[in-house]
Amino acid sequence: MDPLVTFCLRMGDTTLILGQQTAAWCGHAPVLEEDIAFANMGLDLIGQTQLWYEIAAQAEGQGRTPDDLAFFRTERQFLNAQLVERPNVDFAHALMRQYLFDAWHLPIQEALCESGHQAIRELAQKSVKEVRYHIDRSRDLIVRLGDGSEESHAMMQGALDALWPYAADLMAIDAVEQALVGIGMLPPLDRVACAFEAETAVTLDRATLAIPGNGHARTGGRTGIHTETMGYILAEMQQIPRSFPDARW
Amino acid sequence: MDPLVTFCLRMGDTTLILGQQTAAWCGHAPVLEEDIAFANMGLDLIGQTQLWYEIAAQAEGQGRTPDDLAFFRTERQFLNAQLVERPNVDFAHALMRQYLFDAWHLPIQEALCESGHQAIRELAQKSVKEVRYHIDRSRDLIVRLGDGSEESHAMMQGALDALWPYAADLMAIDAVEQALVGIGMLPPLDRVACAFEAETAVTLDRATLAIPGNGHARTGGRTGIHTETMGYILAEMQQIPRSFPDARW
Amino acid sequence: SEKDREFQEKIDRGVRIEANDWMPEGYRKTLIRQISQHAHSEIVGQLPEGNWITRAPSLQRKAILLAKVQDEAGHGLYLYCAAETLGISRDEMTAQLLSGKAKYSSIFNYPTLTWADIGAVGWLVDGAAIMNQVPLQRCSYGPYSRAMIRVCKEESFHQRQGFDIMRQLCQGTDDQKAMAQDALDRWWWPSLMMFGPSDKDSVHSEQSTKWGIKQNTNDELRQKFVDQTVPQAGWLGLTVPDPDLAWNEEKGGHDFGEPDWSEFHEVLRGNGPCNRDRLAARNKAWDDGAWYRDGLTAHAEKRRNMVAEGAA
Amino acid sequence: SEKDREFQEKIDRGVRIEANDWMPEGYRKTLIRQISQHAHSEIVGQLPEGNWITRAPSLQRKAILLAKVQDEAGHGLYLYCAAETLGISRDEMTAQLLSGKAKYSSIFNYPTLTWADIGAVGWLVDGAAIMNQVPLQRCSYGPYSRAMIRVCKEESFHQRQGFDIMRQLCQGTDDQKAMAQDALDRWWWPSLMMFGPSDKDSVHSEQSTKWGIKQNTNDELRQKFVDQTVPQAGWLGLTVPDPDLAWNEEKGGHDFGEPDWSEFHEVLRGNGPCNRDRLAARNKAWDDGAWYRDGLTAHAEKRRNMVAEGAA
Repeated sequence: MDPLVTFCLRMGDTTLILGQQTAAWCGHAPVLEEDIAFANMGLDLIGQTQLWYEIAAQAEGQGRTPDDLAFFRTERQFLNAQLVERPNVDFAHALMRQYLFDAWHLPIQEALCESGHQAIRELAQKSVKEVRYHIDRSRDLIVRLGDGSEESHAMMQGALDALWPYAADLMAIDAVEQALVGIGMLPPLDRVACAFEAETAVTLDRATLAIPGNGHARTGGRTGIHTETMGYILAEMQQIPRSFPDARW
Repeated sequence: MDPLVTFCLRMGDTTLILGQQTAAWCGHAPVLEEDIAFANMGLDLIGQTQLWYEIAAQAEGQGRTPDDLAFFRTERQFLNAQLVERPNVDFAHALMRQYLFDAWHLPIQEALCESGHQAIRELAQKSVKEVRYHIDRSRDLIVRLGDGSEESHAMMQGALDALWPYAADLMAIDAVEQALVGIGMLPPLDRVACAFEAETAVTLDRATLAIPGNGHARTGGRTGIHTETMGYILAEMQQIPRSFPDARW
Repeated sequence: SEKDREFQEKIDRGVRIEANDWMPEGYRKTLIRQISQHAHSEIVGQLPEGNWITRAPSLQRKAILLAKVQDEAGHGLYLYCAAETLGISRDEMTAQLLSGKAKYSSIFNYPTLTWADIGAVGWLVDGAAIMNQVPLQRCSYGPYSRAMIRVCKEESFHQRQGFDIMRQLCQGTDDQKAMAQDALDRWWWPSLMMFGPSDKDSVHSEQSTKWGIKQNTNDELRQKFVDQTVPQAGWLGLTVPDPDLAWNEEKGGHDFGEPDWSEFHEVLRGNGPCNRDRLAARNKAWDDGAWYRDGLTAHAEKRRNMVAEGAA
Repeated sequence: SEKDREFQEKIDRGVRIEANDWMPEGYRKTLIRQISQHAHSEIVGQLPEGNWITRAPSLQRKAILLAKVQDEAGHGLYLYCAAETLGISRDEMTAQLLSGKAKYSSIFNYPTLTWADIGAVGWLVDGAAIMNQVPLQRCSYGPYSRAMIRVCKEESFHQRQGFDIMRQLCQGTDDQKAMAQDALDRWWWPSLMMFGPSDKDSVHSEQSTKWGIKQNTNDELRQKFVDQTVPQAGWLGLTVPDPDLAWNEEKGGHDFGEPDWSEFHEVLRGNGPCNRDRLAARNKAWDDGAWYRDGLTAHAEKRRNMVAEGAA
């Protein structure tokens, strides 16, 4: 597959699956303000997904639409980072997943603002504003709940322990990205991981949360290897289009 | 639709969806013996489903297979009783759902042993042995856990309160069954509800559980009106066949 | 009393009542009941629609539905604020909802079973809600009136989106058309019930009308809704499931059948298809979120102590 | 000691050791470790396969898979019973599993990602397990030996079913064939690792062999597995993902590449793809089920008291 298509799918699949997981909290969050915030983040993420899929579909040139990409691919064809498919165990997991994602999403979008590919650059310039707002919110909550009550501290530490190993998958870079950097379509991405480390080191320290030491890196999502939760997410998400393959909605 | 087909789908959809819900406990039950028991009941229920669907498919005569009926119908075409689609909230719900189902399933299978339709009669004669074993087990557990610790009593009473209103849907009889009784294909089914009442009155009393007073009857499953949990069950169950519509497995 | 009389005169002159103005206890209570009930409806109303966010059949529809559910939560927020101006806290109102003491609109005790239900809810339920809410923009109580102006603007947008889902289905495959008709069949009567029983059977109406909280009778609004909706159904090619429905040239409106009020009262008494599930979902969200709320409180406390120490 | 010598002679004569016979502490401990680890593997092994019960693509496959997972739980039961004859309770063993102290077969720390994985697990994982288990039918400890006879019979049935899933996929659509190849690619190396590191690197082997607990070296069994499986893959039309694989006429077997033992050790140390999820699932099942176990105990207590009162 064209590296550009692969890269756009990696990005779009990641925002789509996180949007899907985020949106599932609507009506079930701990306070009304969180219902609103999660719906809002979900909305931004779905919007970004549409933009990534448009670039991918156009680069692919096989006439597939963004909806085809979302609803008619199988699990092994989805290239999202494993982090975003981790389940909605509780709201602490949802917040921590969002924060770790944001801590990667902001620097990569900032980097992409300098992409040599016009559509990607425009996408990033639009998205980066949304992402800044997201991380301001999620960073603040991580600190307040990490350094909150004994229980909220334990909940956030538990979520961090469970999710930290999956952060590596966000930063995973392979020949696909290297090829795009090589032709100037992407700026060098090394600084993204550095920015992630710096952001999380400071914030988790303020939150009195300990970064797990034995956190072996879980990767694979970027090449279509997922965790066992992924199939269920797709089953639900794709049910209607797959049940009525000839329909338009 | 031919009343015979409708009746067989009502029966087979009910055993399928319960089998699906039951099977989800494999590996997650409170003790190993329950892992085994739930797998075993699931197996019996799936087996019964196959038999009902074979009769339905044959009566329908449109070349659909049992698998077509299971995997290529939509929610509004499923005719199972709402009881069996109620979620696996906890193991108390799973046990109570099974018991209420068994308390109906035994008398209806006993009645069907006298069906004027040969295949149904044979199905019932085979199934009734399995069902007797199921209710012996589930009745025993209802009594022991209802009349167990304070906590287990509360769990079982909570499950009964939640599920009792849905029992009515099992017993619901309409023009479909009446037509089949009229032509002698089914024996009169009034005694099924009587047997259900007698069974539950005695057992729940022994279990020190109170039948909810305000239990308004929830019905509709038999005409394809379900609860909001049903769509998710089908999404998961049908995912693979719907994703690969041309494949045989 | 003299005060009551002066108050009524203000109302009659069309002067808006504001939070700090004197008002009769009954007026305050009626408004608290009505506004909090309306807020609860927005909150519970997230559930039947939220049920389809993860299953929306296109990215665009998913985004639109998310935005809608977000708006609803936002409406809940304004309305709780409006009620708070009358001297009740959001926590008190939440407790009333979770215990089952407070009501919310009965329509949300019906399940959303297919994607077409999301269309029907937007078209019919939001449509009926707007009929009820438009007059409330002129309600005598200022904060409520202003909240409703904002709510109505967004609701009419939602209604158009719901209608657009129906339009797409009705122009689609046979399966899609059948899905749309099925949704109309199931949502029609519950939507008519949203206007409440006929005014002759309604308890609070007369005083509320006098106080400028209620402007139209239930029957007037229901008639208006039917007259607006029937031609839309016709345009979609759908059949309204009412054999008594007929155009009455003389009254310049439709004649239509009577909803099943025994069903209405059953749902109101807690025996609708989803009453239990809705309250259970809200209670679970609240209980599961206790650690979150306590955590934020604990953090704020720590901050205050640090500031106090710094100041000392 | 004298007793140790007599014990070794019994073993060497091929006499089965039974539960009440004297045995060296080391023998007992080794067996407890091995049998309980095997039992835990059956229990945890329910999870990757159970993951596909609700999504099995035909009713027949669903029934077969259910029966298989049921068998596995049954194997766990016999094996716990066999271990209990050595003086450890099932609750103690369960506690060791749940705390992470006891091991289970590392293979179950890999995820089942597609339906083809259910085929591959049956074909390769059960295939490798049988290779390991067949010799254990002749194990010197009677209860374990008898349990293994029963287990092996069912396992070879499971392996055939797994192969049949693969066969159907390989005769199916292009998507299905690709799915089968992908599953083989992912399960091949982990299956080879199931035999453990080369014997020269294995700690417990020598004493276990002397005690008649272990009959073959890890490398012998691995070779046998490769030689059995490679032609099956060929028959299916699948490619074994090992560039070094080649028939060696001289040794009458296949040469093949070295598995990535650093991956093996990582998984063993708890860092495999699913270690955390597997233990979390088992712990959740146990914790969520406390009320059930306590309830049954309380009921039994009541019964005993009633009987005692009746007798008094």
